[in-house]
Amino acid sequence: MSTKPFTSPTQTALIRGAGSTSGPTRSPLARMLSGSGGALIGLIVLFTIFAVTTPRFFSANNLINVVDQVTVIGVLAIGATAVIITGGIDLSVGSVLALSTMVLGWLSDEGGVPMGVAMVAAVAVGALAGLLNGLGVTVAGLPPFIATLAMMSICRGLANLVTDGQQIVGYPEWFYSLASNRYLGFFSVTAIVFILLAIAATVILRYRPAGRKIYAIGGSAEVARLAGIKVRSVTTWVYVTAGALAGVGAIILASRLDSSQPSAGTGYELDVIAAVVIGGASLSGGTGRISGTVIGVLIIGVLRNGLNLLGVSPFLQQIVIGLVIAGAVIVDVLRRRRTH
Amino acid sequence: MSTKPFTSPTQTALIRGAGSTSGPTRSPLARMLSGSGGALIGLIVLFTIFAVTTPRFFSANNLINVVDQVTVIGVLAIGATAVIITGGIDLSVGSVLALSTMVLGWLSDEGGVPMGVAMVAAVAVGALAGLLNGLGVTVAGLPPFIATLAMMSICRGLANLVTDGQQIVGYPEWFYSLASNRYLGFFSVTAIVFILLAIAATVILRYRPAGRKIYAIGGSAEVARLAGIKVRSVTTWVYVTAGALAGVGAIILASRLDSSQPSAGTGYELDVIAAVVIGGASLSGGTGRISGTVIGVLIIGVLRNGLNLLGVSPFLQQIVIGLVIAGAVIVDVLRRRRTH
Amino acid sequence: MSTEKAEGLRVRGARKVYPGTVALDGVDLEVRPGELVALLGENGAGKSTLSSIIAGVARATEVEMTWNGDPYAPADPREAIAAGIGLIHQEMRLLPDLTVAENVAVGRWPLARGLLDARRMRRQAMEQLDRLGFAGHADQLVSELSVAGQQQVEIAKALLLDASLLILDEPTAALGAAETDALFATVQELKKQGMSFIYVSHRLSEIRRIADRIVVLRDGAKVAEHSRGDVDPEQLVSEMVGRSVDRLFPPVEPLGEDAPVVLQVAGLTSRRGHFSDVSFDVRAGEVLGIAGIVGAGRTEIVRAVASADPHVDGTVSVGGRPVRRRHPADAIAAGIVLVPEDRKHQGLVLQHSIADNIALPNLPAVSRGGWIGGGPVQELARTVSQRLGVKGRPQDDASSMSGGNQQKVVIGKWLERGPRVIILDEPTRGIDVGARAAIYDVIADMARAGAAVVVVSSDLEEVLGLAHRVMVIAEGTVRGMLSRTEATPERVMGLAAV
Amino acid sequence: AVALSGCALTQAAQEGESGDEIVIGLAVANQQADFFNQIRQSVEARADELGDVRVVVADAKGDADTQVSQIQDFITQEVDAIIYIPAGATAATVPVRNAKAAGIPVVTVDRNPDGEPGDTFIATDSVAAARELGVWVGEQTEGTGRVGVIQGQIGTTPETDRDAGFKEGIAGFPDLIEVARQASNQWAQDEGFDIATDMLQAKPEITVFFGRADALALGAASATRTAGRDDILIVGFDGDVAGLEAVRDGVLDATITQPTQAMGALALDSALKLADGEKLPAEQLQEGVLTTAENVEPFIEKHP
Ligand SMILES: Nc1ncnc2c1ncn2[C@@H]1O[C@H](COP(=O)(O)OP(=O)(O)OP(=O)(O)O)[C@@H](O)[C@H]1O
Ligand SMILES: Nc1ncnc2c1ncn2[C@@H]1O[C@H](COP(=O)(O)OP(=O)(O)OP(=O)(O)O)[C@@H](O)[C@H]1O
Ligand SMILES: [Mg+2]
Ligand SMILES: [Mg+2]
Repeated sequence: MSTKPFTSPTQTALIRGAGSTSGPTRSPLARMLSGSGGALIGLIVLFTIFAVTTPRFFSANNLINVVDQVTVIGVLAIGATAVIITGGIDLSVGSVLALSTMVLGWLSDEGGVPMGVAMVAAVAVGALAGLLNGLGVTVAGLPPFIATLAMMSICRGLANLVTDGQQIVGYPEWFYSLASNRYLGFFSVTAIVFILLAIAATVILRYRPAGRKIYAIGGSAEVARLAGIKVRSVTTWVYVTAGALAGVGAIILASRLDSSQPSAGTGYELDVIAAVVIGGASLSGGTGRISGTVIGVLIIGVLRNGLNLLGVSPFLQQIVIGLVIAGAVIVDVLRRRRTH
Repeated sequence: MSTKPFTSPTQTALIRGAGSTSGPTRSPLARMLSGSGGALIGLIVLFTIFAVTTPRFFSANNLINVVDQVTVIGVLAIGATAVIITGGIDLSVGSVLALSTMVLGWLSDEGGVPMGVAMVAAVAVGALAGLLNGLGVTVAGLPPFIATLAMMSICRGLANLVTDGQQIVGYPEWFYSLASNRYLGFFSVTAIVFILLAIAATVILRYRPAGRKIYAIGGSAEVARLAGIKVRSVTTWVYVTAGALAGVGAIILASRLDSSQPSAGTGYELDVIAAVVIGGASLSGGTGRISGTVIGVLIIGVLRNGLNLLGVSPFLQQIVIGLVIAGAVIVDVLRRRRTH
Repeated sequence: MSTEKAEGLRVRGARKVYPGTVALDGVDLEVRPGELVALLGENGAGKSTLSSIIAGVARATEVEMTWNGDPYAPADPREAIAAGIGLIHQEMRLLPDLTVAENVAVGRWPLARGLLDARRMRRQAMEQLDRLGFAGHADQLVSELSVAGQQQVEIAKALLLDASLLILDEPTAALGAAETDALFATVQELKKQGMSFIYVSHRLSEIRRIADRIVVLRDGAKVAEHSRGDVDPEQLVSEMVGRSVDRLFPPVEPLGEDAPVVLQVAGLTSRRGHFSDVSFDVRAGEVLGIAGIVGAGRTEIVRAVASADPHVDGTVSVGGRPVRRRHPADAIAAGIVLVPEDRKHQGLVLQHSIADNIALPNLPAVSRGGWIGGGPVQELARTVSQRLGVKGRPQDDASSMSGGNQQKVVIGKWLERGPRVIILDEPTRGIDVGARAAIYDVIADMARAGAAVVVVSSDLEEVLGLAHRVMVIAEGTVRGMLSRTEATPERVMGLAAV
Repeated sequence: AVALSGCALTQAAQEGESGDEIVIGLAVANQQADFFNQIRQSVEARADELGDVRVVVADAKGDADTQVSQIQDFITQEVDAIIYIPAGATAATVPVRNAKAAGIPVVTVDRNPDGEPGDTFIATDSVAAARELGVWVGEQTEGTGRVGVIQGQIGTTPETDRDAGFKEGIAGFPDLIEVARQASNQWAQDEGFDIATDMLQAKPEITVFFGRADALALGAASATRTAGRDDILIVGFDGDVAGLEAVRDGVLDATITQPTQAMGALALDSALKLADGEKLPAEQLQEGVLTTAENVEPFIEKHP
């Protein structure tokens, strides 16, 4: 969306999706409220409901479970946040994750490569897929939806080809314990990786020139170009990062499942995008923040966890999840309308 | 996208996707080329490749098979074209189709309602889901991606609840023959319905005021509003139509499969959107045409059919499909760049 | 090594060919340090194209440039900025979802230990903005600013570039008198420090005030060059247009005593506080001018009259019948049409053709029994284009037209409806003299045909030249209603001042 | 490990007694698949029958990671036993490991994780059943024919087993030759339709279709009908309600009926027994029954 000085906010929001305010230079309170206020309210409401209705929900152990359960989606969502801030979208994350996890398994199992090297290779494969996404968007001029939709299909096919659709088992014990052992009494290594990545991404997006460039590009690629920003290269790097993070997600998933499956990550792209948007980002670009995304991811995770604990039937769960996604974003839209 | 006189087309296309020119009042040749030129080239290339590599491809019978195979996606894509022209997106079509087909089956089987009435009800249920999508976008101010993602989850849950996840069989013989008997020596009733709907949609989009309004809204909702167009109501109607067409798709699928399944239509949304974009529409709205969409649908259909005839494994098929989607849109982007 | 003669910018034989248009055809230009060169010309003469080539935004088909004696061929804006050449683009290029400070700092964020120094960023932005008389604050979102505020942010952004040559492409198009004065003061100060400027404007009175030299372009070629700034405007106009423009404003015909009141506005009050208790009448054949300083609330008032904004109390009636105000369609049905101030975002669907844009509010007129034919659409486009002298084929995209032609289309698309009330908000912003005269003629024609016309403009000359009466707005309230004879610039300015 | 899990078992059992009902967690691979959905329904039906047993259902929608989370949530709820129908291509070990670590017994159904088997495993012997089906096809065609195979999702255990068994079955008929195979991604009927249509186009000599699931076979039946080919023998696998009715109506010629009702009931009974501390055999394999028009009626009345 470009500058529309006298457009009523409602009307502009109407078609392209709710515009969003994300001034990174506001007072802490305003910042909190503007970035992820709606989502935060949603999360608190969910927490309260589940804490009241199911006694097992509000225990340290269960909350740590929730964190473990969202690590993979969370790591993917960090990359997706950056992509969405540029005004793009990445539908390929789930498939790229599958390809990376198969490469990890294949190299360490069949290839006899040391685990550490295989892990680096998994991330590299993810980054490569991201690079192709990025070049597709910036050089070939494909709409991000199409570039990453194509990559989604390609990577899923490749992931299956690695072992002709078979899963790979047989990771070393220490690798499995990365996701299952809880160090410091609390967090698994994988959860800590997620938390560190989220912090790093927050700092980069908010305080590093690279992050500011990403916001500028999403606000208007042309404005960014006129300001001397290398739009193509920054955009490409964002996709590369998202791909590399899918590789990290693949390692976490392999550790969590103690195996690699070519069907891994199917449908994750929609969960990830939903989390980012619930967190306050706009699909038209220029806005979004990691704190919001983390809240969005937690909303989805807490919801699934709580509904499972309540023993809600899976079919009803789908309905409730749909309603909560819509509800969380509506809260956000209303809140913004009021501030305008 | 706004006018940026000094933007290189590449740069503008970079983030939001390839912009497109679609003046409905151009010369027939320019119209053909601008609307779906890239896709048409892609389709011709595919045709040639398959005609050369597999002898059975280029037979009347097989081409009719292709038409039958694309009817459901095709009907959904007609609605999606209108939605995408408004600048929206509809992820719920597959799930709405599932809900409609379950309602159809349930009413006619369990409910003992006459088939004709059940068919009307199926379309009405689709339209109702579309109405909720539309109101979510226009009244609640949800981004279309989110409103329809929520609806996708809700309708899938409802579709499953109808029979607790069971499929429904036992349609009357005449109903089954709608999709399987080839009248006039060529087309099944369902294929004829698809063709008629495509023609009607072309005419409406191009020659009726409603169609003009849809293009204007996608081009700029604010300009359209100030020109006296009821943006909200037109947009809502577009979603209602897309939902109703999902209901029609549900009937066609039920007839084709002689049964109703709650898992029907899973993943169709991405096929449908890909078809519309391959056909030359831009996801940022304002452009797109039914002829292009039909070509996009045929590209996907011909590709699957040809690869099946060649006996290509599904894993390789996924890779090829990804490459062709990207390729077809790149051809389009390049062609537009040259005309600019 | 550079000799004194080679200081500054030299452009030789700048040529730019677009498919179907030669935008520049071998133009030479020289800018010396501490000098302000004004670039004049009709809409589409090639001013912005030349500016863009110098600033690395567009690539010339052919050009030879030197900058301080060295060959200079920027591949993109980055290289131009690095060399010390900055551009304020004619179209405002801001990030609406970011704050004022962020927008000013974009691409040049101040860092402290590798991280963004937000306080310094705000301070730097406000330092520049304060000089320009900016009314907002650093943490405001740009989307909340008025057009003038946005223009000031754009200027501040360029001032922070540390450029030694700054190209200002119509920086004052959206500014009022006070803001323009503040800008000029800043420019003079920077000139003293050795900074040079290329200045593009359609406001000839400004040129006299600040130009050191003047270059006039016509159809992509240089037609005149003056080595001083105070050239007679009439001479400049004839150089620009290629003929003499004898008069800008058509004569204002006196109103008949019995001319009926068409538009009646009573007690109009914004629930959001933009204006309160605005009442006025406009009679058939009358042109009412609305004057005021930037941010006075004029745009908000006329948008309310045209039912473009909800959240308004009070009544608007046409011919004695109250108008519903839920949707612009209500006003249009009652015969009120609005030509909005922001033609790019409110007036035109840029990626659609001229013909489609004109057809949009006229769908019934181009339909036969509910069917729209290509024929009537083209026909209507041709009629309107001829009537207003629009340059461009009906099938061309609106985005390919120059600003003046775009504005003509925005006005023209309403004419066929025969509106009873037509409201024009800043109708000639960024429009050249020739086109301006044509638009004024259209306005006078509409009034003569019995419409009630309301013209909002920050260009005082325009208001005084066109209007039967002038209503002055300040801080959202009516400060005075002056007849044509009462309305002197001094009185209007006096009432408009806060 | 045995001692440890035994000790934990009693604890779980005690918990069960202290509350008035026993809670069983049922982790379904994918409720969109009729086979899994039927097992789920029969588990629930059996629980209703018994009373005092509550079944909590979670659907992984085919994703192994989701299933790990869901079983984690079962453990948080301290369910008394878990019935685990693995999601994904093949069975993941982690859910069993986690449950065992928490002292909760696990009944695995349909697929058993390699190296980390459930306390008992309930499944049909698909290889044997598919072999029987192959032999039947050989007899029906008098040993001559051209077979088109519509595969399920490649790499999954059922696909691999059904492939192996059927191949063995037709191996005794040298003139019964497989001439085409194509895989589906979701075992879905519309996929079966399209694949069979295209196969008939590419290889009109086909006289037998084997759909690796009833849905695929039903799709093939529609395709043959649309193509006007009534000379083709079509067989499926699973014994879905729709599949059985199709066999009755002559749309399909045969299928293998998996005793889903029996498997579901057995799974619940086994879970209750394990929760009570009983020991069960490592495998409780069920017979898949070759079903043709002759013996289909009773199965339609009451699914085995
Ligand atoms: N991207 C483009 N594609 C095609 N033609 C263009 C493009 N940009 C500008 N032109 C054409 O080039 C010519 C010069 O345009 P330019 O914008 O430089 O004029 P200008 O003097 O700045 O006019 P204005 O006073 O309206 O700003 C015009 O005829 C215009 O239509
Ligand atoms: N979209 C908006 N959001 C918030 N405030 C706005 C918006 N548009 C205008 N305003 C504010 O409303 C007030 C009146 O602005 P308005 O544009 O109506 O005045 P104007 O006299 O027409 O000025 P201009 O000459 O800039 O058009 C200003 O203080 C302006 O900042
Ligand atoms: Mg210009
Ligand atoms: Mg104004």
